[in-house]
Amino acid sequence: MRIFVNGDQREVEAATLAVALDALGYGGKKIATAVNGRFVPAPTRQNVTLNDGDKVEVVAPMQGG
Amino acid sequence: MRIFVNGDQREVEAATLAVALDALGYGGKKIATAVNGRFVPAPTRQNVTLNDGDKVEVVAPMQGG
Amino acid sequence: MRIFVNGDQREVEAATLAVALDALGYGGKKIATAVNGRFVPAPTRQNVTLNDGDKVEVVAPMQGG
Amino acid sequence: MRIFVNGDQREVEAATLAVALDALGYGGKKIATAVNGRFVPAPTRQNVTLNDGDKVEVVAPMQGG
Amino acid sequence: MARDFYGVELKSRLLLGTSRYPSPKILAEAITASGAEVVTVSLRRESGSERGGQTFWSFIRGLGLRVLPNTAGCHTVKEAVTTAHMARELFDTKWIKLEVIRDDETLQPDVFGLVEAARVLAEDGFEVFPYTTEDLAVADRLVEAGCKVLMPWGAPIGSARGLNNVYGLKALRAHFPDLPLVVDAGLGVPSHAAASMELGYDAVLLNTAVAEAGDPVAMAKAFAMAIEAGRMAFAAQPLEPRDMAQPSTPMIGRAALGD
Amino acid sequence: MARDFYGVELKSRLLLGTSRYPSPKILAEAITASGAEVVTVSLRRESGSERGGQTFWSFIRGLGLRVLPNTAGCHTVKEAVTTAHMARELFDTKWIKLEVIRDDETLQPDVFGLVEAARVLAEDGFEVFPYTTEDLAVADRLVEAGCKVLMPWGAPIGSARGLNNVYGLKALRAHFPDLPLVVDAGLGVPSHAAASMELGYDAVLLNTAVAEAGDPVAMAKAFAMAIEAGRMAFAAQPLEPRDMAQPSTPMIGRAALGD
Amino acid sequence: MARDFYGVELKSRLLLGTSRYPSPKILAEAITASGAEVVTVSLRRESGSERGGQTFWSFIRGLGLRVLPNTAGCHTVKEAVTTAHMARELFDTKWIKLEVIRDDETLQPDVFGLVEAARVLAEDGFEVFPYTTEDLAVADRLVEAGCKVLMPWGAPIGSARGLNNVYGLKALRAHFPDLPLVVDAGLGVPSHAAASMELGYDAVLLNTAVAEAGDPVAMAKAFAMAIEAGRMAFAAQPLEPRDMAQPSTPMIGRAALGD
Amino acid sequence: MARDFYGVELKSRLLLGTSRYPSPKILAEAITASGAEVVTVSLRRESGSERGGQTFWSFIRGLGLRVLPNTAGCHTVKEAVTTAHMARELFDTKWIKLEVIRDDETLQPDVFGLVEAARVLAEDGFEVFPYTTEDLAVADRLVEAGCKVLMPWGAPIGSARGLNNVYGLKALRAHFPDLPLVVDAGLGVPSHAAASMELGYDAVLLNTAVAEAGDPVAMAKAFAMAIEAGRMAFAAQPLEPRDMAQPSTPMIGRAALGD
Repeated sequence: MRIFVNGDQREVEAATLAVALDALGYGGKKIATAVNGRFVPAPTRQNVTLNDGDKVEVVAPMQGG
Repeated sequence: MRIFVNGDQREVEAATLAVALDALGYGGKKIATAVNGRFVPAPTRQNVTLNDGDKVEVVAPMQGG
Repeated sequence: MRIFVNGDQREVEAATLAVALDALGYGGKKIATAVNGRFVPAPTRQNVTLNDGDKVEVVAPMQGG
Repeated sequence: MRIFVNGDQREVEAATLAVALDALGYGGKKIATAVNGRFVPAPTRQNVTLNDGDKVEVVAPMQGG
Repeated sequence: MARDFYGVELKSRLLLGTSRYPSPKILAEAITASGAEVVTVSLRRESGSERGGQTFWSFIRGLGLRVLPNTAGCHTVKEAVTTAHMARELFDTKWIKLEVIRDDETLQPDVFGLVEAARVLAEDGFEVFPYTTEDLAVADRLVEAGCKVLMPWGAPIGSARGLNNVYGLKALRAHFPDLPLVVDAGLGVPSHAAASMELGYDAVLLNTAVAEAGDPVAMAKAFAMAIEAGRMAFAAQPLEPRDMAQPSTPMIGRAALGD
Repeated sequence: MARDFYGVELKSRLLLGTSRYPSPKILAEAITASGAEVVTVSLRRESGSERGGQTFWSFIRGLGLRVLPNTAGCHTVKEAVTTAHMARELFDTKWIKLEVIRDDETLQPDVFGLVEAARVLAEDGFEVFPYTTEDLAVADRLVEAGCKVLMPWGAPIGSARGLNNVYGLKALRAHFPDLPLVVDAGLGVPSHAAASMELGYDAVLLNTAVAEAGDPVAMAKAFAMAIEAGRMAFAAQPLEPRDMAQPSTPMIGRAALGD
Repeated sequence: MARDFYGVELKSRLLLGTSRYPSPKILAEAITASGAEVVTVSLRRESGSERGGQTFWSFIRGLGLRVLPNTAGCHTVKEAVTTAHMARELFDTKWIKLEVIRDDETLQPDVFGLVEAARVLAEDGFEVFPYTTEDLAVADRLVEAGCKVLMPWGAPIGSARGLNNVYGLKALRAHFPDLPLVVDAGLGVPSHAAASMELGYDAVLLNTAVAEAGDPVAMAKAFAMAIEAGRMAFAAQPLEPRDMAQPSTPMIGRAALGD
Repeated sequence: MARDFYGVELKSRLLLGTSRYPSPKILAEAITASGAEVVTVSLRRESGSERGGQTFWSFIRGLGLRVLPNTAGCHTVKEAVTTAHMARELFDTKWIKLEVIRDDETLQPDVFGLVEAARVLAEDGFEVFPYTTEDLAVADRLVEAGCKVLMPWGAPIGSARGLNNVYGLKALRAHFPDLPLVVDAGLGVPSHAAASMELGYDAVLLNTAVAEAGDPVAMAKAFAMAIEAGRMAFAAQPLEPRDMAQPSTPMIGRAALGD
């Protein structure tokens, strides 16, 4: 299935966001996630099933003013 | 029936706003009216029946900045 | 002889400024002096003979900005 | 004889400033003059004899702020 | 580039308030002296026995000028909207100077109520002149709501302080190059008005600075001239300020008179 | 309270420089537009073959205006005095705009040379218009030296910055309530000129701001209006600025339209 | 009268941004030099292969300071709210510096989106630090929405202009005598920060002025001192400015040395 | 680049006046809090029976600080010179803060008397600290007269107005890049002092702003910090102000959370 991760098209098998994130190399990283513009808390990721065309945002800490 | 005209309690017989305004001496004057905070156009005044406790505002032109 | 000390008329016998200052109670005080608008250094006071009507200024340290 | 007119060296025969000015083409022009930094009024020009090395300034009206 | 106020082209760039003058006579003379084509007016309660409003009405009618009624003193959208409707009927104009005030100490616009009231009135056919701040985001929403003129404050009403935030007013002008912008309120002297026009503003709305001057008629004339001057200067491309001096009288050809 | 410049009463409060205009034609039009009754002029070296000075002279004569020659570019008392004498003969006037400059970067007055030159010239029958700073102690000495007019700078010549030290200019006006005071140099836009007049100054002397504007003729007119406006406002007793707002539209008699 | 930021009392009145420093080392030294107890942070996309965010996270954790995440770059309520939620999870704090931007040229707050987002977030348990303007009506609504701190801008972010509207900032302080108020953004030099504190503000939030100075570490220290100085001065009741002079050295007892 | 005041290098850039404090105790504490290494003092008439001067003298001696006597209140060269001589003998120092005042309302320097007195005193071996204006031509002459330090005013003594002519003070600093320059008089709050240092000035001389504050000791400390902050900032190369905004938080890598 095709999804968008941070704007890039990616092919994933994953049924859930949690699995997809592992597959994408986010395992154990300090990140936060949103799907289609809606926040998905870490504990909930395993319950969120992805659908074709979903927009996934994965963000990490950065400098800010 | 008791109504409030520009904040003062007045006793009127009048059934309609139009009649009440005449009774109150507004006949032929350049005024605009509101009842209970809602604008009442001149033509409509004769159709507006007043009820006890109604708040009538009668305004005229004045200086402004 | 009549002189003016800081604007006040004073009667002094003194021949020199040094003697006059002692007579006026300035003995051993931290002061500086001028006669008729001209500075008189401490060592010179004994050489300065006063004349009737001389204007003597005696100043001491004070707060300043 | 060599003089300086507005900074340029010029060779003049003239005995007086007046004659020199004519020779230099200033005849009838609206000008004012100074010799060696000193103002020379028009009427006086004929009485001013020039000496070798004299600095003559000849000025005319111009725009100003 | 004369600006168009809801289809009306005004020759005069001064809009004048009618309040707080020593006398009606002085008011009339001040209006004439100002050359204003638009005067602001308001509404007030009147009893059946009073005649004040009627007198003022004939006075205004007599001027033959365009009137811009305001909603002064309104603190809520409902008050402002009802007042606007009463004004439209009384003065027979779609124009309304929309004031929704939050704070009685600064008389500053309540930009939330202002935008909402502007939308309601614009949809109802009013031509809204909103008294607002220099806030760009608010301005965008007023334009979306249907306003084709904006009237940012210079300073709080009646404060005579001039332009409190020149930078903000410049940014607003730059953001809306083609929208009619009027500096409304807070000016005290003609140089404030000239400076507003030099920023590229299209007009100035005044009241207290004229009405409460020692000589309101002369002050009205003075503001009119300063506004025209500032506008003319804006169009004539003024010099940019520079840090160092430059001689106005050229240095070449100077006589050498030193020793 | 029109002020008297060495016995001359001027209707116009704008004195205009003649330098740096795009063309003589534009200069002429700008002078007309400005309504100036006094124009400043200067002197320069001319060779026997050149005609520039003669042409300019006829041009100026043609204007039929009063001329105020300057001593621009002079750095010493001697230069200034000799230049003043040459100017008096050439332009046939006792008036002299006295400039003694110290620093070519700021073109600021050398107040020491200025006072000395003013004394020499005043004793010699000149009517001196000193280009000075806002310094009160210098001003006192210029007056003692015989100056009956003072011309403090607004900002460095040609900088278009406006009034660098409003406080100092106010203090100078307060110190000399009855002396003709002219803001000379540094202004950029009409609001600067209006502000000068609102401080109670009697006139403004301009050059670069007009001559180097995109449209010098329009700018001349704009300054003229702003100066008149500022003067009129000063006489009409403007409002004092206040910190808090005050409604222009009275609050009494407001309709109660809330719930 | 130390102010309480959502129950937290800060000794330091400087909140420091972490962006745009020449190097992490200089950032770390600048934070130390500033004495800040709170640093602002943000979020950005990271791919599975990148480590930047992780590195920065350990860096921040290492500081042992309180973090204030921002919603920089958000233009809508939805973006801001989602970003706030992600930040709360990532940084494990209820604090959020709420930015909803309207215009990318001035980066000025969209006060409408700001108030709505503030309400949503406050109801959801966030402790909101809204980046706002000096507008009183907006401030009232932010407080109604649940904000217990306000952060008005001094000038546009990164402009280094200082306080564009001192009058407006004064009015805001007077309107909310007891609310923690932080000047956020637009300052360039320590005197700007000191002036903010002298107006009675409780703290200052800085980033660019420190990060992009020639020597960010020294500049961080300089701002820290100026902020403390300004605060101390505010508490010590400064002199009111007066128009006339007053001798510091008493005149009585002066020697008479003239003739 | 610590500056050298006649061969003396001062760590503290604050010179403090000793006048107008509520009590000697508060004066002593304020001096300590300020960290000043130099205090200004003066002279006054004393009768044979009075002890005030002696007490103050022991007090000053006790401080172990360098004293800078002034010639406050002198209106003529002769008064100033005689006062300087008395001060040199009394305080046993060649340093003299030279004041020659023209006008008692503005207490502004009489630049003519000042330059003459400076020349006389410098030739007589004094090390002169002239209280002057920002005038470049006067400054040149003071330097020619032998002054190796200049002390231009910020505003009239005791006015607490801050820097009346920032442009002039900048020009003076630019004209004398290597001369020790001290802003003397007229400051009211620490941000004024920080701004002076940010202009590149070397030190600040204060009295009234500290002595007449509600809490002079705290105010002395506040000024000391602000001065150090401003100096540090000057050396750390601050950002130039810009007109437009620039995001502190980088825009790249922003999450896309909109629809």
